[in-house]
Amino acid sequence: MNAPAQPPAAPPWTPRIVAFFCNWCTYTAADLAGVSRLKYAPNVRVIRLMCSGRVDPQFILEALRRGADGVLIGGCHPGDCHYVEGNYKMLRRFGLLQRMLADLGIPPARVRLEWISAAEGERVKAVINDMTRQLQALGPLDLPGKFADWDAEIADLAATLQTESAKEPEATHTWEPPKVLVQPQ
Amino acid sequence: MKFAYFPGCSLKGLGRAYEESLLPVMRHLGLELEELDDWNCCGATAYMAVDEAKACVLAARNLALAERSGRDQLLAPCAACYLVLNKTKHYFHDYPAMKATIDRALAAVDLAYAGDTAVRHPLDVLVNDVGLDAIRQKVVRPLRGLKVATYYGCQLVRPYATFDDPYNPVTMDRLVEALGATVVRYPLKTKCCGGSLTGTVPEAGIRMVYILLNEARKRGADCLATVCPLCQFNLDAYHAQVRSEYGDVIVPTVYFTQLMGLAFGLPEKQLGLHRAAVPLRWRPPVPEVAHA
Amino acid sequence: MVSLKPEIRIGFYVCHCGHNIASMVDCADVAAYVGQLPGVVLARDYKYMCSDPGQELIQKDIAEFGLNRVVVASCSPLLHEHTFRAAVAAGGLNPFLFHMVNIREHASWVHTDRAAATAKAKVLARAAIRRAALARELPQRQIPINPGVLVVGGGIAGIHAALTLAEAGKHVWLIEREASIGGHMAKFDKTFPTLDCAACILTPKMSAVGAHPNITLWSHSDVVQVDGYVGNYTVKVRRRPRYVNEELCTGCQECIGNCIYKEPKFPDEFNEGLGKRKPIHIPFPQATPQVVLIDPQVCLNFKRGVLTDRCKKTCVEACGDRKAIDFTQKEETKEIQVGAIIVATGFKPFDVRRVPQYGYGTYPNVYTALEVERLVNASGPTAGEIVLRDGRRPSAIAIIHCVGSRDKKTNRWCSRVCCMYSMKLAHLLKEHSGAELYNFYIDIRAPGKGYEEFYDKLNEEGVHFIRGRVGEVTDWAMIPEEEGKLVIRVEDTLAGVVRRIPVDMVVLATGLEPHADAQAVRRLFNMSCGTEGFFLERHPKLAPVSTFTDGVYIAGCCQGPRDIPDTVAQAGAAAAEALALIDRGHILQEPNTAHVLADCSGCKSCLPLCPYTAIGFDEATHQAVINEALCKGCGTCVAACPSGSIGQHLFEDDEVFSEIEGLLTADPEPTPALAATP
Amino acid sequence: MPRPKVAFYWCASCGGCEETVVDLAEDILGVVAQVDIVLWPVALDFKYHHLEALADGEIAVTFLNGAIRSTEQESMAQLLRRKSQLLVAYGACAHLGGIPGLANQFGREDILRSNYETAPTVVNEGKTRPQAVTEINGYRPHLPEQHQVVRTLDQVVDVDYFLPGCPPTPELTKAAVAAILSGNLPPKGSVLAPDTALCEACPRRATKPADVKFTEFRRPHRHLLDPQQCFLAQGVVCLGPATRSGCGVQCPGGNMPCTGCFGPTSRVRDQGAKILSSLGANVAGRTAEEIEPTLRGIPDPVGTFYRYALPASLLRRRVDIPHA
Repeated sequence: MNAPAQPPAAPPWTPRIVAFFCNWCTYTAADLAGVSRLKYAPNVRVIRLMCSGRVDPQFILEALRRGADGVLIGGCHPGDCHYVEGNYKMLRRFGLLQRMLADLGIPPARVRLEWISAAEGERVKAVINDMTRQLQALGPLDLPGKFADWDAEIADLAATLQTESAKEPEATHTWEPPKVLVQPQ
Repeated sequence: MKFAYFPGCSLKGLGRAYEESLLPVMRHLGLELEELDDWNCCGATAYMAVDEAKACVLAARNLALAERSGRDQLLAPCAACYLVLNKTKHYFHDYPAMKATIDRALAAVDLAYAGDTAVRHPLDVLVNDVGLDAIRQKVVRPLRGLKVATYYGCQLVRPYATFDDPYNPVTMDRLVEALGATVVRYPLKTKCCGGSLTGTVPEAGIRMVYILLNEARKRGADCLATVCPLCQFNLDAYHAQVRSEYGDVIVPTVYFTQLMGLAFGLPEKQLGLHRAAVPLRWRPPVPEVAHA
Repeated sequence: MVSLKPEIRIGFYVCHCGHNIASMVDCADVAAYVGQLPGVVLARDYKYMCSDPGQELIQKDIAEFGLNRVVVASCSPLLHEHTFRAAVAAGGLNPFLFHMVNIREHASWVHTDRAAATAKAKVLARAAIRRAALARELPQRQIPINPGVLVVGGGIAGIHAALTLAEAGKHVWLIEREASIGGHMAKFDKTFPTLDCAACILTPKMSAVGAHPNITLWSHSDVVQVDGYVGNYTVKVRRRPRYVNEELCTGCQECIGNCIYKEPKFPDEFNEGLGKRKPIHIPFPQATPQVVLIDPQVCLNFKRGVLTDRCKKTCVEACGDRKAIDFTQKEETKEIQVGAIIVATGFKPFDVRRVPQYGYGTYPNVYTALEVERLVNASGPTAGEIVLRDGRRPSAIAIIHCVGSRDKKTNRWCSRVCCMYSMKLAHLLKEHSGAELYNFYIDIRAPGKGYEEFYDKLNEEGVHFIRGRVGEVTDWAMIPEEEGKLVIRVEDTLAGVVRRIPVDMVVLATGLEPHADAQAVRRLFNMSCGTEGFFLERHPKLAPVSTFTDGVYIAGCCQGPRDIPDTVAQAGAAAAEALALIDRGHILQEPNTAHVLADCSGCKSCLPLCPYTAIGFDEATHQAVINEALCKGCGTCVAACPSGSIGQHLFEDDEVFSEIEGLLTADPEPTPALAATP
Repeated sequence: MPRPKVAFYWCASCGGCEETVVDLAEDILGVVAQVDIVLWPVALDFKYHHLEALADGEIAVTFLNGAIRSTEQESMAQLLRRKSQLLVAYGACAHLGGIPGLANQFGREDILRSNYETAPTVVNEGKTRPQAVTEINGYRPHLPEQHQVVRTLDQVVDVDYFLPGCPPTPELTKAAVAAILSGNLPPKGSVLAPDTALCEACPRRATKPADVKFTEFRRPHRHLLDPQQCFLAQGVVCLGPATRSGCGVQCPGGNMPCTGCFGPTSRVRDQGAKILSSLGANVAGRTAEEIEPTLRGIPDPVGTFYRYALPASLLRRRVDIPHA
């Protein structure tokens, strides 16, 4: 590769998808897609969990907050869960989570739950491509950027007050739970 | 149930007996047909062969009109119209380029097509929506003794097998049996009727007509029942040519709606049976009045 | 942000996998990028990490550089995680301080843009590095294995597997749905290409099963429930009543001779309905077990399956002192404990009524291949004479290949055996009837030992081969010679003409399909199915008889169409896999179990969520307790604990959070030094 | 030895936290005797310049309650941070954003329009709104401006300790003051309450069966609630399992379910997501059609699960509000 003379223009924006795939069905299906050399968009980054039932809604929010434009959850088809019914538990959370996300301004298309069996490599490809297309149409979610925008009002004020020791808030700063428990006596 | 109704050119012309029998039969079963206002050519026949995109645009205008009429189902009795309208709907959904062409063309005349209207054939509606039980209840003069070869032609179940098997459709068989007639096994039920060959390469077209008529006769059919005006025309109008080539083979060809009308006891004048070159002379027996 | 403790020393390795990864991912660039991440002591790229030198490299580095975490970016962890864990353990590290990144199946093989694939590999590696920093040492747990094996299905696959295991001294329960074992092979006349008699080679094996002290054979039975896990399965088997006591019946069949029905009257399943049987019957002469059974649907002593006691019971009289006939027999459910399961449930022939254009059911002289197997069989309904349903003898016979195979409208797959069995039937039919034989084929597939030679032999015998998919079988005669015949309409694609060929008999070479209840069986054993419904092997090449459930193996046509030699080979392989498992005596359990933290508040939210009832409630401490022996590691309770008081080894919250964070911090640019390299 | 200087301040809050200080009753006298109160606007009249006159770090500890939603609150938080050795976020609003934090579901413009124009009780024909700077009779009075986003205290300045609760109980307050005065301090950043969920202390815990499956969520104002039985066993949403203990189980004691004011345990990053996960997973039903009617019993998931903790949640607020 030759170093370009000019710094290259920023590549066009493409969505970032974090996927949580269950070990037994969807992760295996993604492996099958690979073995079958199916081609799909490179926008997805897969995290392997043992079961879709392990997908803590906190993981989904964390992914969005860290800059994912969409989150894909893949589990076994209803009735096929390796752990009998972990996927039902995910399904039960999912409707409520979608409603809550909608109330917080995140459209349903950004968080998707799909049942993909170990044999459905084609479906992995189709879902990822489809979701990439949908997110492309929705545009960036960019929560880190939004957090920085929101917190600009703090930084601006600090500047006008010239409180030189004022703490600059971190762009993605949120409340972190403290580490130690205290029992009051 | 209310349907938008697309008659197409045939049902206003050579195939008017089809419309004449269809409308009273549907009305008799409580189905309302509302003829599409300002409909145009469906796009079949030569259009489709010359310029597929233009043919689809023609069909799409009718689909758009149907949507504008507020009916979600469009009834197309002519098998050719039925196929082209269905094909256009499929192309619209499957091929973005065709969708763009259609959108552009319709926009030029302030129309739009969303792609939702269901295109239905009356045979499908009668058997699968109305149901054979409801039809049986309306039969007052069962077609007892009439042997019918059901003939579906090429377009009704192919390539879109929307409501029946593409190789061995049986919907009309079940309907005709519900009317009290006997269906003869007719292996040529989806073979070509000759289509436009009767006009362009007559020796081939006439031979096809002969094969269909002859097989029906061999199997003891009193008539052929069709769903398509072109089939009816080909099988009906060329008896003389068949005779001069192959000898006399006389089998009348009727629309399935005409058989329904007969069984329902509708006035014969309404059914257009007289319009055929080789009309069906057979009439269902008048049921005996039960004496106390 | 996770603070990396100073003692974290990660070694990172990116595998080229020959060209598999290296062709689409710049491995050196990935290594250079990861090398600069906090906590990474060294980062290397290497041609084949899973090779011995690759593994030795890791071990040497652990010693030399004091590595205490190892991350390998290569193929799927489902393929090689155990390899690298073992390598790391041999190097002296706890195996669970290893983490794997999948940049082959999930990157190099599925993307087409090298820059994008490389960037993705870096991101995945970065996430793994963050996660690995949090990895904890975990103990490896061993669980003993029950040495018994369940074999489901008594066709040639199940028979061969059961005998192999029994010979090795393992106890086998062989469960068969039909009244006799033997499966489809028992119905075949001859086997291709050697034309040896199927019964002659199969029946000795059937008898061996019946007589083997290590085999418990339960026919006329179904597996209804499977619980437990590898090494420790509890299986419930329903034994349907045959109304004949298996222990007392000697197989003398005097009862059949004395049945109140003097003549056989009911369609005989074994002969595909071409022959007749009585209500009390034995499926076929060599049936195993040699025990008769009564069909309560037609026996006069029952009415629609319900006992009426209205028959004279001449069969009971004939049985006499043996008292084997028992009309009061009830369905029984038995429970057995096994360590491994072999599923060999076979196939279902394609239902030819789905292709109405071939006229099966309309024209009596259209046959399925399996019917013809019985028709040409000397012990079949016509004693091997080719007599058609209408009593005629054929002078021309058509065999239509690929019925329900290689067809988008029915089944897309090639059924693998039809070409060969069609040729076998052509040979046999010609031999038995002297008729002209026409094969209509798409391609002749004869890839086996002696198979192509068999095709040559048939050509020499004068059997006709016409290349073309048959359009229809019709009785529409166009010329006098066709009257009364079945006409094959076909495009002869070699001659380039549409032909009409009149014949007397048509044989449909039906394809092989999964059983109608394959989905239910799959769920029973917690297996996966391909989209077409055949059971899915763990790996198409390297684990062809394993499934995704440990301890459950598959053999024969339930995994996909195959011929007898391949089926037997596969059954042997499945038996060997089961033996290897059992003889190890124990299994190592993945330590991904859930555990309750000290701060559990006792809210009981987790209790109903566990499908294995692994979570109990300690009334003394008022806290949930997890029985790690029962926990299978799904993590559902972990996700649902409202106060975050349940953890999961290998999948702790902080590990997953760090992985998410690693995936999403700003995407890496190409490492500058390397990007500039020409 | 001079007595340590102590400050109390309130930002976006209801005043309830100040009440708690008063609720210390006679115990407050002991505290007052040991400290020198340099700022307590609710009780005593101090001015900004009194505060500004103090040296940096001169105040030993500041208890600040209320969320930060205006420029004045922000600058006071920063000023107090600078002047104090210890800054304690006092109460749910400073800790998690609290009830004012629910405003993060809306944009500032929506809120101002509602409050000054469209609310049914408002008569404001001129649509007058408070202005940051106005010109009146030659004077230019300044008013604080409202932020777009409601924040927890630690999203604006560095916080040493958190006292949770709406409001914190007198007992927790006393314990905290005692710990500070004695110098016996836990690690910085600690929440000064137990790290176990409320059920641990709830007298109803024993009445919860092991197999609660939700087929219906019942809302407390529409049903007569059993005074002894676990609320979840009655099908009533209770945030106790997802909420820190330490409040004295006051709401369940008053026959009302916990609404979560103490916030999550240290092991949880997002209180709402966790209780959603737990309640959701335990709903009966296997298809979306079976599950949905049950979940409809929670008509406002954000308001239910993040009643006190929306600004502290992972998403912080409704994310699609344009700033105006």
